[in-house]
Amino acid sequence: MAQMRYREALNAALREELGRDERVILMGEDIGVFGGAFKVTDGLLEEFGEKRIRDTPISENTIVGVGVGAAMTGLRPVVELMTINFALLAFDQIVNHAAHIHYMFGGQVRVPLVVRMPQGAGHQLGPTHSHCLEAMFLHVPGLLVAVPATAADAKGLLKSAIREENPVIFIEHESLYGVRGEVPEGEDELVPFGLARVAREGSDVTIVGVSRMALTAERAAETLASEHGVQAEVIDPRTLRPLDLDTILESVRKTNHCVIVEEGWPHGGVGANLAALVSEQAFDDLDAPVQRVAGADVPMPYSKPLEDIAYPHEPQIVHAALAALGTRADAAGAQGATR
Amino acid sequence: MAQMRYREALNAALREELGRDERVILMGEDIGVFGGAFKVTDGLLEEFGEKRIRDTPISENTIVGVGVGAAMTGLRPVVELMTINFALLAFDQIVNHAAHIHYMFGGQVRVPLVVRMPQGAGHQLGPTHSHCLEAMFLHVPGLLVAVPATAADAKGLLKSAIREENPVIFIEHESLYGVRGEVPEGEDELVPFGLARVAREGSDVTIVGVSRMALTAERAAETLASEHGVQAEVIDPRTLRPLDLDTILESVRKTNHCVIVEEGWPHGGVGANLAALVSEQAFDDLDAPVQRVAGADVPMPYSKPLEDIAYPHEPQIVHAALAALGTRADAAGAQGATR
Amino acid sequence: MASLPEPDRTREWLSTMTLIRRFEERAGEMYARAKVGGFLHLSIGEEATIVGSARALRDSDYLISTYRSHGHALVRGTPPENVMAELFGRVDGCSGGRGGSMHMFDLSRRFMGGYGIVGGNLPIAAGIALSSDYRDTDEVTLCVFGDGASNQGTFGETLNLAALWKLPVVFMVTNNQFGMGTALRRHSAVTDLQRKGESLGVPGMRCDGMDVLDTHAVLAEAVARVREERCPVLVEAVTYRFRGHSMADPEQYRTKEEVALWRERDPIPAFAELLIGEGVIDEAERERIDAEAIARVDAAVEFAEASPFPAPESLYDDVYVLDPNVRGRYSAQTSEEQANRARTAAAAPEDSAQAANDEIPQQLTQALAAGEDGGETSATGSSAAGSSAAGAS
Amino acid sequence: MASLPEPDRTREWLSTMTLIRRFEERAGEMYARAKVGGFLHLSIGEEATIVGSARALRDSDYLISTYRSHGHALVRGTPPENVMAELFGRVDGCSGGRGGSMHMFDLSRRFMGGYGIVGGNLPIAAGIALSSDYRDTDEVTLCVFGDGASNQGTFGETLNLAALWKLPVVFMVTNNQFGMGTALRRHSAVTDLQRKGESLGVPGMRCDGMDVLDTHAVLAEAVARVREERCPVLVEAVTYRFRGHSMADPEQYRTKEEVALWRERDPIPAFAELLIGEGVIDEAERERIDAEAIARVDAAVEFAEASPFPAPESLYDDVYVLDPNVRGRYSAQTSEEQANRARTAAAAPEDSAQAANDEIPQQLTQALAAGEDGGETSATGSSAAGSSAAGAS
Ligand SMILES: Cc1ncc(C[n+]2csc(CCOP(=O)(O)OP(=O)(O)O)c2C)c(N)n1
Ligand SMILES: Cc1ncc(C[n+]2csc(CCOP(=O)(O)OP(=O)(O)O)c2C)c(N)n1
Ligand SMILES: [Mg+2]
Ligand SMILES: [Mg+2]
Repeated sequence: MAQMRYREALNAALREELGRDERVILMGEDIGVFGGAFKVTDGLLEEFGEKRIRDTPISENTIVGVGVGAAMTGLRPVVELMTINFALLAFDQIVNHAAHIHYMFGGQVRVPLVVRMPQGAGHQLGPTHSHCLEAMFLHVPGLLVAVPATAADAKGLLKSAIREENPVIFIEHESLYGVRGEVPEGEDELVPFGLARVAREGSDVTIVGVSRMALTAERAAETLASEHGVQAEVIDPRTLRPLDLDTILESVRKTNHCVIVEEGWPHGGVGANLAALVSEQAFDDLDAPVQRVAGADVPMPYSKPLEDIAYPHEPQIVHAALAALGTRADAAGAQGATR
Repeated sequence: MAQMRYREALNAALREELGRDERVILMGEDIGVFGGAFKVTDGLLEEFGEKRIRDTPISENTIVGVGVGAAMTGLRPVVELMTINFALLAFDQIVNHAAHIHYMFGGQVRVPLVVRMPQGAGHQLGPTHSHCLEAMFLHVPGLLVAVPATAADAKGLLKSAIREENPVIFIEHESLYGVRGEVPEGEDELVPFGLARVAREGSDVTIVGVSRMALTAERAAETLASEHGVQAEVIDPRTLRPLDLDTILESVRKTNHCVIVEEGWPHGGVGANLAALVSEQAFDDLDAPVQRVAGADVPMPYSKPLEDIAYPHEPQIVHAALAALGTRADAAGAQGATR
Repeated sequence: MASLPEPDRTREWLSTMTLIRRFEERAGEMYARAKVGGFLHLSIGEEATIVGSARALRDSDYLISTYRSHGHALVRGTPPENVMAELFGRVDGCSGGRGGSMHMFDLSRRFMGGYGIVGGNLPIAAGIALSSDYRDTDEVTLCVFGDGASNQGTFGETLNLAALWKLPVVFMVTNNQFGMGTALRRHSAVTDLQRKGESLGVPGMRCDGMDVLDTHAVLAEAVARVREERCPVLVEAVTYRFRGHSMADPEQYRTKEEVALWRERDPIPAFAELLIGEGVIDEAERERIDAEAIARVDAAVEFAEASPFPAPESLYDDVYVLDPNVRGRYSAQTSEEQANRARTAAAAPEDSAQAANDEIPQQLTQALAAGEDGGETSATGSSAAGSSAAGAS
Repeated sequence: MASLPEPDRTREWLSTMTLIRRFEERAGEMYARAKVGGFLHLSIGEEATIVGSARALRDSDYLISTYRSHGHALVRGTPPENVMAELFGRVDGCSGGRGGSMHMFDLSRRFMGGYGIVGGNLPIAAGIALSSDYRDTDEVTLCVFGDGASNQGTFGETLNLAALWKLPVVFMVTNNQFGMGTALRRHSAVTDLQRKGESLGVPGMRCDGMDVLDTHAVLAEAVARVREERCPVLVEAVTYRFRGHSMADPEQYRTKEEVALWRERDPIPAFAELLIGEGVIDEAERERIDAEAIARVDAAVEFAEASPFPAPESLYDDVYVLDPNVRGRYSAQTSEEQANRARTAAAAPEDSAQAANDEIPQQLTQALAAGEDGGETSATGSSAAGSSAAGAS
């Protein structure tokens, strides 16, 4: 185990995979000479040269499309979009092309492409620079979607993503780049897709946290334990496609209460998707409605006090968990043990 | 009341609003000389001239952006994207610009823009031409989203959309253009946003059908009544933003069972959003899990027999409704009347 | 006009142009008989552009096209049987029935696909070319698109990037005078399309797309230049679409007279007569070529008819390359039935076709060794008219 | 160089350039002191480009910019108080604290915004120009963007459309030699940026963006031509960004020597010395101008500090223009509390500012009548340095 920042873990994953497989190339705006807007690719140009670490013009849709074409012909491109907000310019290549080519050409060709980008609020970047868009990507069949929250997962999942045969949308988080964590060492320490991480065990309520919210949920769980005597089980799905729904369902079957925490917009968000799945598939096990904690349904404002209340923090999660459990208490009081 | 096709109803709405308000202009690929890929704009060039009915180059992102700029400076542009699939090229202007400008500039300026486009499968257009993307749009605060299923709603909602102060994503359906219906006559016959249509009353199960699926749900309800003695209430939300959730919740409180039918992909779809809302807000009223009927989680295949099974038809809806009710029966048997 | 190429080649060009024509005429009939669904975009009138350009390529070069690409599949050697089966939506279609007319594909012949999104194929072409260069091959990619596509954002983005990165792509704009119902001068401020890359660092050339000889000569020069200099070139092929944009086109945007005028320049009779005039073929051979094309198309229809529709159980195949070790669900459809299908699929053995593009690097080394001194190949063309229809590619 | 414009004008130009410089220097300090958050992109070094171009406009013309737009707000006359308050995220910010540095806006002065998305403002500019033409005015739109933005798809799309539709837009590419850390020759195949519109039907011009006189002269010509001919023009302003791309930029992509070389051409001292040499101002006046600018910036900081943060209850304001008759929920947030807030908002009376752009057509008719024979106006500029700070716009 080594201590490293999330950013360094990503850098290590890229370095190792570049070293391991010469089909891997990196493309993106300012990833080379500048070292990456968030320094994730720092030092890679020096180590691997211009042929493999390619600065691109500002042309998001085309950069992704170049990745698609290169992936179709034997390379394993990793495209960095500077932030997820700019991915909106590349939706055509991502959805109509990367996601569909394998299927629409009858399985003849694969698109082993990784599109990496950070999302998230918290740095006062305002309405055009703070989106969380995992929900738009997880909607699309053909894409895999990873949302690592820890340094270890950042490294292990990125390595898996690069070795994947499917196009992967790899969503990092701007606020996590500087966060340290233990990271297993070794070339082949992968984190598999489709395996949730149980960040904390507990018996009273299941809290599912997506992307950065997995960490916020963990902190909320500590507070729930220390201040309210509530043992929360915290689950980080890590990938939204494939989705380890079973781990979530098993937990809900145990706790009978569920809170889902996401940073993005609530309508049609990843939380709605998970809440729908849990409500349907653990219907008889739920003692209270699934509680969703989501970002505010607004474009992200710049002003600090507004931004602060526009995405979830620990107290909202604690509150939601207590509300979920409170419902149980009420129900127990009012209707007896039948619910 | 006049009998007209959905396509003609849209055409009438455009004609009336063009006649009524000279700030209204139309832009889009082949909407003028060609008369529109689906003939919705047929005859408008002849009637209103090139200044108001503008054929554009194939440049989706820019066409929408031109609409944004024109809307910010006093016009009321209606942009046609030939189909929703091509909107993926325009997501930046739609999300980062049209949706956010009013908010991010502190309310100083409005963007009364309508982006019209048809969605949907059924014509063997294959993976790049058959998407249903309402879920991606309803996710975004700042946008209104309309999904008319009948000729009357097509006309009434489009007129409302053009008079709206907010940007509207107006989603038509390729398979509905030829469908006839009764349409109220009169310049000011509007259908308001945010008011669901109860297409059929019933007491046993609530079926919410989105876009074309509202009609499929109505047919399924007939079958449920005639063959299974089940009285389904069919609700067409008509607009997904604003959302008339109350009408849906009231119905579910009455029927205690809910089925949601959408044509698009199931993960993070409009169905997941509605199922999450219903499950949360009518938790105590639901006797069985909300059933979702959705399109298959695949890019739409071209081949007819595959396409046919890749989006919902009547039988699946009937089946889902019976499954919902069957669960009630089971539960009643196993647990008594408490659930 | 340069002196006539060898008789075998010109004959093959005429044969292939004729095959494409007859194929598409029949496809149109099959559409009218509802054997073919969706959109059907015919390139009738554009055959000289298709054949003249594709024959400037080696087998190891790549061709990438649009939704108007039956001719491109055929000229690369995809058997008409498989192209027709694709139109019929059958398992033996060159995209397994998944893509239809707009999404033809044949990896084995380096026909890198037809794409339904206007302008969508340009970045992909640049990516393919990047890959060629990365592997130190001298492959060239020919990227074909329409006059209307030259207004799409990807055009400027991709040409700039290709010029900057010195990517070996021939961008060929098939100027058939219209983007759907919008005439060139109504959609593009600059109508001299060969110039449309100048501001992007991509030099332009033009050919008479109604003349297979001129098209071939200009494209051969362009391909040679790109192969040598490893820099992109833009070629405008001036041609005309004789038929509607797709099958449902009332063609109100042009006059019958205009169409008639262009039809007088029909590239197939023009070239046939030239070959007769030059003594390369005689009238009888011309008729034989036509009869052969018709017979081949008959066989294609028969084959397509006989080919089964994809089984319903195949609906979820190839959405993903499934990894049986993955615990999570690729697809968490809500019904048990569907969820199970997605799960079972995950456990299924790998489809061998899926390994195809992993093999490309090796394939390439071999192809290159073989192709380097082989110059242009027309073998694919004749095999297209000769070989029997294999499976889905 | 043309003969010097009237002294009042050149003095105002120097004042405004100085104000922008002092404003941004202070903004940088405030950023270091965490009074300002987010990204802060300074245009220090580019003031001649900003002032020279904007002063070629009438008040009735539109200006639209990027995320590097403090100078553009100031030059249009937005009080520094409101610009600084926006940076501080306060209610009196020119975007109500919602936009921040990257999203400045001032409808009343026809500053149509800064935009965080590279290339995002080009189509919007074309739409504004369309609207000007539709209303039969002779307004011009100046659309400013960077060298890096010229590679974005919207550049090709919008220039083609503007040329085709004959829209009155001056596209000005501020060539400050870099798109972030990527030097011009590493991101654009054609580095002679004035030529980048030729293939799109948009003629090019170039100015020395370090020289306010040359910039003004060229832009005045461009604006006059566009106003007259109702056709777009592309102007390249050659300049240099003295500071990092934003505040967190180690600047490893360029040498200190290169920066120093360009700094020798600092447009503000250069112009001040020229005016002194020509006897328009003297050294004392130069100092007074600087002192005034500093004082104005002091006042702006004071104003911003005193302005309150937006109230938490305002979070949901202006996401929508709410219609109180609507039954459905604009926002169905899951918590009761939130849902109620969204509902209540729906019932709230309309914000008067929201009526602003409905009034544009009328506004315009008036402005036009006034502006038609008014020629260029510099009044906004001096009022910027003189008026007291009004409310949020
Ligand atoms: C992005 C996108 N926008 C619009 C369409 C609809 N469409 C299909 S073909 C076409 C015209 C294209 O014209 P051109 O590029 O000249 O090619 P041609 O059809 O003439 O071969 C249009 C607008 C599309 N398929 N994709
Ligand atoms: C679509 C998009 N892609 C990337 C970015 C990140 N980004 C911000 S500024 C910038 C460089 C732009 O360079 P240029 O257009 O020359 O303008 P300058 O910053 O030099 O004024 C980049 C890449 C962005 N904001 N938007
Ligand atoms: Mg064309
Ligand atoms: Mg720049």
